[in-house]
Amino acid sequence: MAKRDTPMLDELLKGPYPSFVKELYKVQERKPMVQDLLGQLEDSYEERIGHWKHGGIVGVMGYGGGVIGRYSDLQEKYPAVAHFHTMRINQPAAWFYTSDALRTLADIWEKHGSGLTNMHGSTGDIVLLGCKTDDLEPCFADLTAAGFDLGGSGSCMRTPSCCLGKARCEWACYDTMKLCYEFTQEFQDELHRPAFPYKFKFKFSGCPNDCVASIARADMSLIGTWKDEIQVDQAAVADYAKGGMDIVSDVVMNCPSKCIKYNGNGIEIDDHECVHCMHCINAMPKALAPGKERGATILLGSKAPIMEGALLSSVLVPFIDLNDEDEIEDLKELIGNIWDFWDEHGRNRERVGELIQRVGMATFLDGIGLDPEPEMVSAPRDNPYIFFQDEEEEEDDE
Amino acid sequence: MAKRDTPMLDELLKGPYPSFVKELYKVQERKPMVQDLLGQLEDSYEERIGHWKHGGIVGVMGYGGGVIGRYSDLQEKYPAVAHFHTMRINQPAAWFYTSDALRTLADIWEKHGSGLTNMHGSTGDIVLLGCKTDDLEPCFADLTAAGFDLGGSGSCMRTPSCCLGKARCEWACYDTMKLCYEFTQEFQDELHRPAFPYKFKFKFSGCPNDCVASIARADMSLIGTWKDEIQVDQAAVADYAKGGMDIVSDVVMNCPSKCIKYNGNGIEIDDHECVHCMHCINAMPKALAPGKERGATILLGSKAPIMEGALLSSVLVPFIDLNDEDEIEDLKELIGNIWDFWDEHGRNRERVGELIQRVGMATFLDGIGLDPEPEMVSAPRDNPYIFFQDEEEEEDDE
Amino acid sequence: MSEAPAKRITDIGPPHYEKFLPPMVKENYGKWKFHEIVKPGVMFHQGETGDKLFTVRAASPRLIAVDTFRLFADLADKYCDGYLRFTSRNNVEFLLTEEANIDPLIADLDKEGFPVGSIGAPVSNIVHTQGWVHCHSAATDASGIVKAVMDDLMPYFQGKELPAKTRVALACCLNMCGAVHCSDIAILGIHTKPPATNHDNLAKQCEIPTTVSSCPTGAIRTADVDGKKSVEIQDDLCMYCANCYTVCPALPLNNPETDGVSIWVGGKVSNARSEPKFSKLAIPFLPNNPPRWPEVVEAVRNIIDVYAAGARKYERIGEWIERIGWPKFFKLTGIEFTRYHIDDFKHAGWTYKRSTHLKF
Amino acid sequence: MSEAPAKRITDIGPPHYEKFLPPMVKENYGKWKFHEIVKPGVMFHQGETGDKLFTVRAASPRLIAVDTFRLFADLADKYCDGYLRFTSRNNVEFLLTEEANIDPLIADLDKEGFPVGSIGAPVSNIVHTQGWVHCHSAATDASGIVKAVMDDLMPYFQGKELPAKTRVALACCLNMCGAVHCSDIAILGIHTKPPATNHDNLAKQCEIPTTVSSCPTGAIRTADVDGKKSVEIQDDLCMYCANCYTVCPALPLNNPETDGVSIWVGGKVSNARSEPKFSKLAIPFLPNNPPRWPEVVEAVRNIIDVYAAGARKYERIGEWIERIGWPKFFKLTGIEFTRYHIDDFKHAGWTYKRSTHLKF
Ligand code: SRM
Ligand code: SRM
Ligand code: SRM
Ligand code: SRM
Ligand code: SF4
Ligand code: SF4
Ligand code: SF4
Ligand code: SF4
Ligand code: SF4
Ligand code: SF4
Ligand code: SF4
Ligand code: SF4
Repeated sequence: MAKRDTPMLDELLKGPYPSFVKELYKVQERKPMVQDLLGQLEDSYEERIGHWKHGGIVGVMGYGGGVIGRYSDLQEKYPAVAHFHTMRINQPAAWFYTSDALRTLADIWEKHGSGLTNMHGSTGDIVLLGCKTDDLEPCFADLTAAGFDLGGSGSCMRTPSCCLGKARCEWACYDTMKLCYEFTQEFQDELHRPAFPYKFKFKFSGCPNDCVASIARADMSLIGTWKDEIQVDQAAVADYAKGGMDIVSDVVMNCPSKCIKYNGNGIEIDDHECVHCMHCINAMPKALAPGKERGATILLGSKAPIMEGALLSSVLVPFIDLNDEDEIEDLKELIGNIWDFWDEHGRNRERVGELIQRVGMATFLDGIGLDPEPEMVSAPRDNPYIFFQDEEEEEDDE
Repeated sequence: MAKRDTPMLDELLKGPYPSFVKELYKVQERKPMVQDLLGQLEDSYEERIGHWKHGGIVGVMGYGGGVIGRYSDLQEKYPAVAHFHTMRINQPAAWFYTSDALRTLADIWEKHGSGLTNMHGSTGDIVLLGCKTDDLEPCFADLTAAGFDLGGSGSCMRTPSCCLGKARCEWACYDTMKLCYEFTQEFQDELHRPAFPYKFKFKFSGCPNDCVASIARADMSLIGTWKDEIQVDQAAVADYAKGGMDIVSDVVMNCPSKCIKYNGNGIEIDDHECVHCMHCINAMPKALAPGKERGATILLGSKAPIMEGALLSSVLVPFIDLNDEDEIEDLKELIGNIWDFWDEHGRNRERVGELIQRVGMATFLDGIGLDPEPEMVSAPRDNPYIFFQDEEEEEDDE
Repeated sequence: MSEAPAKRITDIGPPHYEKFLPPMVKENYGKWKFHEIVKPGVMFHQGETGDKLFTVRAASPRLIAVDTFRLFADLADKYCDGYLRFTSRNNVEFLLTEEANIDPLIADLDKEGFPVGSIGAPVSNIVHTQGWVHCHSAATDASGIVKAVMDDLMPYFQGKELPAKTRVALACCLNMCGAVHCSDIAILGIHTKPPATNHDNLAKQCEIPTTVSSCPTGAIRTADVDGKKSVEIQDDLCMYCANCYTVCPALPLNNPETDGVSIWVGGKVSNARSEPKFSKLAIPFLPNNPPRWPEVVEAVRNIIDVYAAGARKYERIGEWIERIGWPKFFKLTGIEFTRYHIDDFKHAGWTYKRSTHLKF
Repeated sequence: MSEAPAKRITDIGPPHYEKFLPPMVKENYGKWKFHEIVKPGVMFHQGETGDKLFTVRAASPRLIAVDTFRLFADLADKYCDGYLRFTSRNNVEFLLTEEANIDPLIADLDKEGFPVGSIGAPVSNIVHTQGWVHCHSAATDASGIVKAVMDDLMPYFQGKELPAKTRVALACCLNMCGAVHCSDIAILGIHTKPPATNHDNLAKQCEIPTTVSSCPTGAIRTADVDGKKSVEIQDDLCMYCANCYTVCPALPLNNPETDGVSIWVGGKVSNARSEPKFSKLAIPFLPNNPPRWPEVVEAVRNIIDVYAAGARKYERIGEWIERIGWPKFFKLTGIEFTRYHIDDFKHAGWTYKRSTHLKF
């Protein structure tokens, strides 16, 4: 039993949705940490205020991140949560597991921590919730022995994540899982040893539906797309119509670039006008599919609002064939250039997106060695405040 | 003849469009000023640089504006344009004249100035181009004797202007000319004696077509609109169709809120969804007309780019019945409040639109005593940086 | 940090995903032809070969105990050769090759309190954050509100119709770890008063220049208080962003009376139809009212009800509002439009209505 | 200022407009039913009573001599009882009640070099400013370019078809007196180098603090030069806006080599169909090449030709570009997209492409 009654939390045992309080109850009898967590949380509910504080840096040897230090400000009342750190464990790509893998993780976390987890954290990690400082290193040893490693925290490359892509989705325009895994391995050092001005996140989505929200939540968003014609199976279109679908109002009218015609017989798409929004394909998955010349658009810079307001990623490379090893190498080089420029010019706690806003996209492009393209902007400037370069500078750019 | 050859300017005598050089030639024989103007301008054409400078303040007694002082920087070469000031004369509403009025102006300007004018300046004034300092006062005396007065310049209310509205347009939703005249008279003091932080322009357009570009060029834009149903003459609609108009592609497809249906027989408008853009009415002037409950939307703040970038006016009062004297009085009071707030909080050379950007629309609304309305924004804020007021402040606002 | 073991393994990265893929997935990798939603919570993907992979998706509170790992593992062994995954919205998915196993699996999941849904349904799990369970800067709890709201939205999780996907997210402070800034409905914990200042500890706990420069509005300046080096906050410049608190624990913002929840609407992430959009402010402040935050539950439900009644098929909340216009959104939902809705941050001017395109 | 006369009349405002309205206008004031365009340059408005008022609109260079006042007055007397007006784009309009007078009036106007057009035609007069004729801060001339461009666009002024109204405007410096910021095609004089500094005169001619604070980018700071109080301009921060020159004549910007013309496209003012829009940068720099600025004439014509070939009926240039996308605009016109096109001013972030909605 918890040290104190938890009448407010117990209210949250009710109702059809799975209850996190029930999860706490599952372990509390064998975990004093969780008893104290329940107690402190009930206090929070009563008082309507949190009781955590951050404090000294904690972690495992040789790593600069992966652990979030957390301490109770009610240590005397709830000593078992005096330390209550989280460990971020790098998830397998697209969060696939076997039952064995899950049981292994359960065993390790039963042994070293609170037995509570987040499956998963918002960045994608397996979050092991509640560990004492002394348990961090042994827990880490058991995890690595089992083939798991820490994820990111602090000013480093953060744990990349991806949609399941080709593993179970017919729309994946490149191999998200492979690339996510490859990048994670390639940049292990950047992940574990914070050396950037601030965090840097990668998210890989196989198509413009963007099922890992990369355009809103990743410093670099790699979103699959295609260049050629949408693949159309007219017989299947006819089946949809027969099945009662109102193709005009459901599909034609919703096309943002008004480039679909439907004449009752077949569907006709003006692919040069298509903006690759996915809607028609989403609506008729059996009849339509992305084209065959597939790749991705690379976008840069999204983040949460602190401190200059939230950003969405914006187009950096309109189209890249991520199914081609050479182009992937080029991309890695570009990433290197971006990190170099950011290292040199970024302020402390300045994300890449904010850096671009501050120095200007054109200067940033010069710095990373990319040519400006009209696809990078929704419209050219509307103000006349152009900084003209000297002719020498211009030549330098070439 | 001009003092020097003007081969470059003479090139501009050619071609079908009326030539300003020809206008200069019309007077140059009797006006040494214009001979020197031609000379100096030819120099500018050769050297690709202007030769004017501004200098000491000039004007007429008791007025703080209406004259733009201008001096040649080639005074020795072109002494006749050593002084070459312009006088801004307040135009009659919507630029209507009789032949007599034009001749009167011509006589006065022949007598006192260069004989050159702009009909009209971009703000709307009659611009008398090229006057010596000593001629300003006598010219002013003759003008006022003939019923004309100066317009604005400097940090004052500038000469208001308006579209011709009810005088010749079936779409005028309020009497632009009457209101423009009334406001000009009411605010004579604000027009002639600069006492504002910067300039303030009024422009009156009778409908959303905005034929005086008020939304882009006036600190206060008064744009006619209507509240009830668009008036439809179905017989005339049928005539358009018979006449060969493709009503679906010309009208229905161009309606920004997609609220028009056309069934081959008649046209049907969902007026609650209509955003009063005018397109359908523009396209079928004989069949459609604005509704009968007419008035205007008041917008605030547009200006050219210096220095924080150009602004368009934005909605301040979504709808006001400018055909109702009481509401006009309320509006004048509101304008007084705006000027008061601007006087108190505006920086030197800060237009009202920039002031709003700086202090925030909500603070501005508090200051002028208007309640916030959702029509004032295209969307609510997307950043979480809300300045919450104390409860007392909130009560103050009520 | 404790002693490291003799032979430390480091920098191995995550396990390779191939180890965890079901054989049918490996065979059909990159060769799926189409998918079909069988019923809420269940879909199958068909490969070029004709193979069918069934997915059953169940709700999860995200905060789960290791006991639940074992439960999921057992169910996966029982019904699908031990293969399962989690989704980007923290649901759990079982990957079946035998159609016959679907219903028994669902029955077991139901029994254990993990109802099936989300696939093909308009509402999925609420992406959320730590709240009072683990974060120091939370202005509200996360898991508690999520539980209360999801209890109420359960019919939509289980397939009751809405015009389109309706993504709800929660973040317990402006850091927005849940990245709620692009959600159909976002629940955001906010502070509404400037931080307190512990002048006694400040110089010890914090680096003063870093603290001063952390403030986006320049509200913080150095000050000597009773002879101690400290900082002073100009209340009228503070917008309670907690950026200072993140770098300086001696500036606590948490306050039981004035912390609470704001509601944001109309964001989206996907590129489907319209471009991605930020969420916009709907309700500036609702009180923290644990354990079930009835005001928040009611506010979310109200928005969804009005949306359900008015939107066209495929229209996300933001798309619907853009069609009808924000004034109508406020009218239909009965939400009050206040001074707080009008942007006054950096790009405020862009949000003003710069046309006469109004509906009356 | 000179001595004032004994009895000075002041503050009388403009003459009352009623004095200048034709009788038919007074009778039909507010009672017009519809209008019809008879041919380019000619329309009639019909009142509820059946009255018909014919308008004949002629081109004007705006800069006109009093001789032309007399000419217009004579024509007005001859054909329409002395009633005429000017338009908001500086054309002149004759207001006729007799249909029979239309063609003779047109013939006289043609003879005098004021061709009829604009009404019902896509291109009207170019709204413009002073240029080298009268302004000190002009980076280019106004009237000369206008004449050259209009000579070239004359067919469109006289009725040759384009998809929609195409408003061209010109301003000779960033002050944009012609308010070119919302025009279909805008021709804008620009400087491309920081001002020179006359250290000798500066302190005499200018107030130094005002000068320093006039700079939007903070490029100006006080400096002592050879013992004289003056200012120093940091070249890399200067964007040549001339704001400092406006308050301080000792900072001249005009420069024959580096002053020139930029071209902007896609703005509009009317609320018809789409909301008003700002013009966007098309061509950052073209040289000043008097007397006929062939590069400018060619650039404007090229844009119009491509627009004419590609736009749908009723589509203004900005509406057309938004439909086809800016990348295509650059491709079709052959205009080079450069680093200068990418906004780097205050709200630059809003102009970045924040979606994957791209055409290939
Ligand atoms: C655990 C997690 C929330 C969760 O419950 O899932 C989390 C938790 C914290 N985030 Fe976060 N962030 C988490 C994902 C995110 C995301 C979402 C994402 O990655 O997709 C974002 C928004 C996207 C972005 O990166 O902008 C996010 C934006 C922030 C920010 C604001 C950063 C900014 O530039 O605006 C901060 C503030 C900071 O860095 O100081 C922050 C800071 C924090 C800190 C470290 C605050 C602190 O100093 O204690 C939180 C630790 C809480 C704790 O008790 O463990 N967290 N954080 C997520 C990481 C789990 C994982 O590794 O999988
Ligand atoms: C004469 C005129 C241009 C023309 O050829 O038509 C004009 C001419 C000047 N304008 Fe203007 N502006 C004229 C209409 C405008 C307009 C258009 C309008 O009013 O619709 C604008 C844009 C709208 C606006 O108000 O923002 C305009 C925006 C400016 C600005 C920028 C103001 C700003 O806040 O961004 C300046 C700079 C300043 O005020 O210092 C300016 C300054 C000037 C000065 C006074 C510059 C100077 O210090 O010498 C110019 C005097 C030139 C001269 O030689 O007479 N002028 N000016 C227009 C006035 C004639 C009239 O009274 O009818
Ligand atoms: C499993 C998952 C990816 C993963 O690797 O984990 C996934 C899987 C699928 N998504 Fe997704 N999406 C998943 C998160 C997302 C997200 C991210 C998010 O919600 O944070 C988005 C962006 C949401 C947004 O815009 O805010 C997303 C936007 C879509 C869309 C576009 C919907 C729209 O109209 O805007 C589609 C297409 C559709 O639904 O027709 C889609 C379609 C699909 C399909 C049908 C793709 C396919 O052919 O297999 C998958 C099943 C759909 C379903 O759940 O009904 N998926 N999908 C994620 C399941 C999350 C969950 O548990 O609910
Ligand atoms: C005479 C004038 C008003 C005045 O008081 O002087 C005027 C008069 C008329 N305008 Fe205008 N407009 C006049 C300047 C404008 C302006 C301002 C400008 O160009 O600087 C605009 C805004 C332009 C813009 O958006 O950039 C303007 C946008 C319109 C529109 C909307 C066009 C559109 O589709 O965007 C219409 C409707 C139409 O053309 O169908 C319109 C329609 C009309 C009508 C048909 C109204 C009527 O029923 O009488 C008038 C004759 C049109 C014609 O010229 O073909 N008028 N009109 C102005 C003539 C200027 C000139 O000499 O060319
Ligand atoms: S982002 Fe596209 S490819 Fe990836 S899971 Fe979603 S729909 Fe499939
Ligand atoms: S993908 Fe989108 S833009 Fe392209 S045709 Fe389909 S609906 Fe239209
Ligand atoms: S603004 Fe409207 S009312 Fe005024 S002239 Fe133009 S079309 Fe007519
Ligand atoms: S005025 Fe505009 S919005 Fe209204 S019905 Fe006509 S076209 Fe549609
Ligand atoms: S949103 Fe704020 S309070 Fe919640 S986990 Fe993230 S940093 Fe902590
Ligand atoms: S909460 Fe934010 S705005 Fe307030 S003082 Fe701290 S950093 Fe500045
Ligand atoms: S645009 Fe500039 S140069 Fe031209 S008249 Fe106006 S202030 Fe003078
Ligand atoms: S021209 Fe403009 S940017 Fe350059 S120094 Fe002068 S005021 Fe500053």
